[in-house]
Amino acid sequence: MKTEFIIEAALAIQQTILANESTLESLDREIGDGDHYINMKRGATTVAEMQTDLASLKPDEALNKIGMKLLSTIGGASGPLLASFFMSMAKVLKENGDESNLKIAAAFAGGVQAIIQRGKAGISEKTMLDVLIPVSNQFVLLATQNCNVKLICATLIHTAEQGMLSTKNLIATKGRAAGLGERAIGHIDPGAKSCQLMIEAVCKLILEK
Amino acid sequence: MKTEFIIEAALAIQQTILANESTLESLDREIGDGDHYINMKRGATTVAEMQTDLASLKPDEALNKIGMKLLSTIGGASGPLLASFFMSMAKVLKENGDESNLKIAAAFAGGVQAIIQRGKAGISEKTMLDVLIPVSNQFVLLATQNCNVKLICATLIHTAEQGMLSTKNLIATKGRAAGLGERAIGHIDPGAKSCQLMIEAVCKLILEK
Amino acid sequence: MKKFINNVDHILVESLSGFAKAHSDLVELHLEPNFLTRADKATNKVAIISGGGSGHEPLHAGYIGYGMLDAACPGHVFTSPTPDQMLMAAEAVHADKGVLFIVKNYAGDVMNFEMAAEMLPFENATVLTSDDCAVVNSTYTTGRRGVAGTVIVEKCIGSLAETGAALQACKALGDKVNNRTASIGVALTSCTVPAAGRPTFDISESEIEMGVGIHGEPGRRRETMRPADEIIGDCVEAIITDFKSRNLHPNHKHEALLLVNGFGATPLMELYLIYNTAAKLFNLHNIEISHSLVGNYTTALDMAGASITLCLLDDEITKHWDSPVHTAALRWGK
Amino acid sequence: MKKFINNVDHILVESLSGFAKAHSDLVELHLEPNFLTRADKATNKVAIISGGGSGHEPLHAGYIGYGMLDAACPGHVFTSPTPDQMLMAAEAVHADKGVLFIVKNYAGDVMNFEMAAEMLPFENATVLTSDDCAVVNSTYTTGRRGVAGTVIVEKCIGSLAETGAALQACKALGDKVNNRTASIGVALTSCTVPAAGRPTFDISESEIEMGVGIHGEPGRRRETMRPADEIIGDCVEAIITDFKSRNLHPNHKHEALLLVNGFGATPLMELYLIYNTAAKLFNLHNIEISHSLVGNYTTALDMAGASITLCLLDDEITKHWDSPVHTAALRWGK
Ligand SMILES: Nc1ncnc2c1ncn2[C@@H]1O[C@H](COP(=O)(O)OP(=O)(O)O)[C@@H](O)[C@H]1O
Ligand SMILES: Nc1ncnc2c1ncn2[C@@H]1O[C@H](COP(=O)(O)OP(=O)(O)O)[C@@H](O)[C@H]1O
Ligand SMILES: [Mg+2]
Ligand SMILES: [Mg+2]
Ligand SMILES: [Mg+2]
Ligand SMILES: [Mg+2]
Repeated sequence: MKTEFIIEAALAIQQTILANESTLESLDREIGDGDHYINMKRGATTVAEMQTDLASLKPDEALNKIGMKLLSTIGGASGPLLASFFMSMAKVLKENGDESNLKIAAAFAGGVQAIIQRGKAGISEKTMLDVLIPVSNQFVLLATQNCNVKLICATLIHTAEQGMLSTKNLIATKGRAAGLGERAIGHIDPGAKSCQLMIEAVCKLILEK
Repeated sequence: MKTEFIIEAALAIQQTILANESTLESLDREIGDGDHYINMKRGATTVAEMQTDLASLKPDEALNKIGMKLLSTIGGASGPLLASFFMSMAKVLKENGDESNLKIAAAFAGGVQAIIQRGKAGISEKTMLDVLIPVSNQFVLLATQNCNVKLICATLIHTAEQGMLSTKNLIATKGRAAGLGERAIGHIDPGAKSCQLMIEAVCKLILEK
Repeated sequence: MKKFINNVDHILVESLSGFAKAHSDLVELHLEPNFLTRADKATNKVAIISGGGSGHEPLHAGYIGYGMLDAACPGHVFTSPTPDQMLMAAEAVHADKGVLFIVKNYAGDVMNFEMAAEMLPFENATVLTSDDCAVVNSTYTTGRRGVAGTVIVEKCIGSLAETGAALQACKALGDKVNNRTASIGVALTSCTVPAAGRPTFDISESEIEMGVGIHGEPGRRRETMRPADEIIGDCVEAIITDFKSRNLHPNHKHEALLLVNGFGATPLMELYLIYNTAAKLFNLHNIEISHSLVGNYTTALDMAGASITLCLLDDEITKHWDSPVHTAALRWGK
Repeated sequence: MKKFINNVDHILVESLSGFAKAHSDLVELHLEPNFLTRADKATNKVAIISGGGSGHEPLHAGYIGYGMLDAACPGHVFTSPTPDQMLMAAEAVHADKGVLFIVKNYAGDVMNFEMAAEMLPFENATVLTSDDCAVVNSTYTTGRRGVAGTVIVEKCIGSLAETGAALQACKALGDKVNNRTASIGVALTSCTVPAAGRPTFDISESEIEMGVGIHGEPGRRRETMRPADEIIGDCVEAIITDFKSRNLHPNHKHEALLLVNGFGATPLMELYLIYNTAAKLFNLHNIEISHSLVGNYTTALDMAGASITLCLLDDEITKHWDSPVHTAALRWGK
């Protein structure tokens, strides 16, 4: 992984977030407090503006810097979770290196693990983890099987989508929707949606190369 | 004038006020604070409920009792003005007697005089006085000319209506609409409207006898 | 209309009962006629009584207590109280130094209080508040309404009365404060009088009513919605112009009290934003905001909007504003 | 959306600036990262810090001052603040007796404060407030939100801290108050987040949202509008049921504090009417309302609606509620 790619990915992420304003906004209005789009936009825009600062850094340094910046930028529930993801991912990359898909997958898994620890949530609690855990597992599996990067990306786009859709029929047990009980059913979790969008954007970037 | 008639008139007044809810309400919403109908209804209903208490009183005593009751019931600008009207009318009747149209006209004029003194307003200030002053003058004039009561009533209905309509194109210089300047033009004064309605109701009562 | 009410005819008494219960250490409620008095009757001072239509809470009952009012007479919503209320209140709280009525300048309030004053068997005087400068070029006093500045008048008179000052001295201070105070309000939405059940006026998403009254009466003009700084800029200009027309020329760093008052449905967040802008703009006119009050102090039921009130201080007014007060809505130093 | 704003991105800083200016005797504003501290740094006491998303004013900055908070960290509207704000605030106000964070129980607030706590180089502890009993049968703590009861927790902890008490004692009192407090809210209208520009939820003229959160999150259920007494009756029942499920059984004439809190657009007149009914109904459950607070203390921007909070008092809590406090929004005894 190159820092250049991280920057490209950051711009692609910003683009997809901005392009999905009304979706993200209404999802959080339905079962949350309506600020998820604003939070994600603030984070994505700030990272996009870091381009020049990031350019000279090593990939793990860049990811760590992004994580730290997000920590003081996003706020809300998604802020510390996404920040933890990037900081932990950076830490694993720094320790293990990034020379293979498997190492990158392991770093991704480390990031997801940090979200699990910070948020004390697991699968099927109607959060972003319903996207991130399956994607992480699939990513590690495919990388272990030595699949090529295009196949991995194509699969992960699908896995992310499945995970995102799976939140629709769940009762939330974590996050702001946890109080809703049955009323949360029928609504996709906003954090799951934004994670799916981000994963899709980055995977497409690779597929189009 | 008989107390019995005063009671009949009070009921007729209540009826016309209740029947004109939306007119009175919207007039005061347009250039006032929207409570004129509620105030008039409260007053009219309270007087209507005094029937049995009034029945045994002399006409001037009944009018005075009505005035005093209105004073503690209506509130707002119309309360003290209408209360003053009835209390002063009662006073003149008590002093002069009520055996002729002229004496009743004089008492009416005394009531109007009390409103002028209390409110420090005159003609063309876009208030109830634009109805009451012409009606009072006309009443005294016709009574002096010994006109019969039916002619008097028919004329006063017309005079009241003219007076009420005249407020439409005035700028208010007294009362709550005084701040409006040009914006008051085109709107009939709510107090003028309710006075016109009351005069009409009482005159019709006599005409139908 | 969606409101927490049971029956429009009972809203006033139910609300007053809640108020009296919540503040039983401060006030006592009397019904039929309705008035509220201090829980502990003050002695050896001028009795200060105010009142007016309800719907402007905490005005006036919220200002009963040490250093402010002795009694308040609440009328029906937006309708001035009746003379019997003032008479009974005066009877209950007067303490041989006379009674001072503080009355917002509306025809209805003026006449009802006037009739009470005429019937009152004690020495009495009246201060009319008329701080609203929304209505320009009005040669008639009736055109100038009493609005949020009334709170400042009540606070200062209340403070002076507490020192045992005479009736005429209290009246003089009240008149002075009123003469050095100007207010103007802006509505973003209408209020809804419960008994009417519908908004008093219609206003679109892109309009504001500049110079609105605290009963939702129309103001100077209907304008298009603009950024807060522009709206507040016009309000500040109106107040400065009003002071000039009254020959009040703030001198270098003249100290003033700035009251940013919410009409009932405007969040504190916006009121402080308004304060921020207004304070800056007044600075440009030689006025230094040394004292502040931000919140819902003279409301118009559920109207969204706010008013700005400026009072040019002098040593006497400052002293009486700063002195201890202990009421439901204003409390410091005690 | 019609609001007094210039630019949605500047509303927070402009409003905070106004707040700091209006209360310069009480608070000092620090920007980037944003936090507010007492104007005069307190010494020899546990530093009490709270914070959370903005839009709930006067929560939390309005409670900075003697007897309550040492600092507050405001996030964007309805978005929890970030750890750097808490770190800088703690750095500014800590006074060698440790730092106590008071945090409303929302995933975002909890996690951001947690990360700050982990990074903090001083002794610290956290009190989570979770008084909202709107959500029934929730076996997950995440389901129980911190709402208006937070004000009572902040007041009592602040009072104890002022005596020089140790960090763990302050935390213990906070936990106790939280455990003896329950709240439930009702919305008549939605709030509008400025950056979103449209109401958070749709609700018709004949509906209410029972159990709504202070961010406009959906509550227990959508219900049809009814007379106030019925709505308040359900709220009181919910609180009583909640106390029972927590094994809190008010004994004969158990003294309690009743807080009737407006969400931002509900007139005081209605809040006192609600208080009147609620106090009567609690009486029927062996509860005597000995202490009261009625007003806008934990708002949800411009939402029309209100919440009821009951805190079962004991001697310790009563003492700390009654003790002097001097903040922008709560002041007595000083
Ligand atoms: N404990 C948790 N673990 C994982 N994800 C969570 C947790 N709590 C909340 N989330 C995610 O955060 C999203 C909400 O983020 P956002 O709206 O930005 O913050 P907030 O809920 O504070 O307003 C939810 O949709 C959910 O996916
Ligand atoms: N000074 C006055 N002299 C005569 N009539 C007046 C005066 N002031 C107000 N009015 C009348 O009172 C009417 C308003 O009455 P109402 O709505 O009941 O009271 P308020 O204006 O206090 O709300 C006006 O329409 C006007 O006719
Ligand atoms: Mg959210
Ligand atoms: Mg009226
Ligand atoms: Mg009126
Ligand atoms: Mg949020």
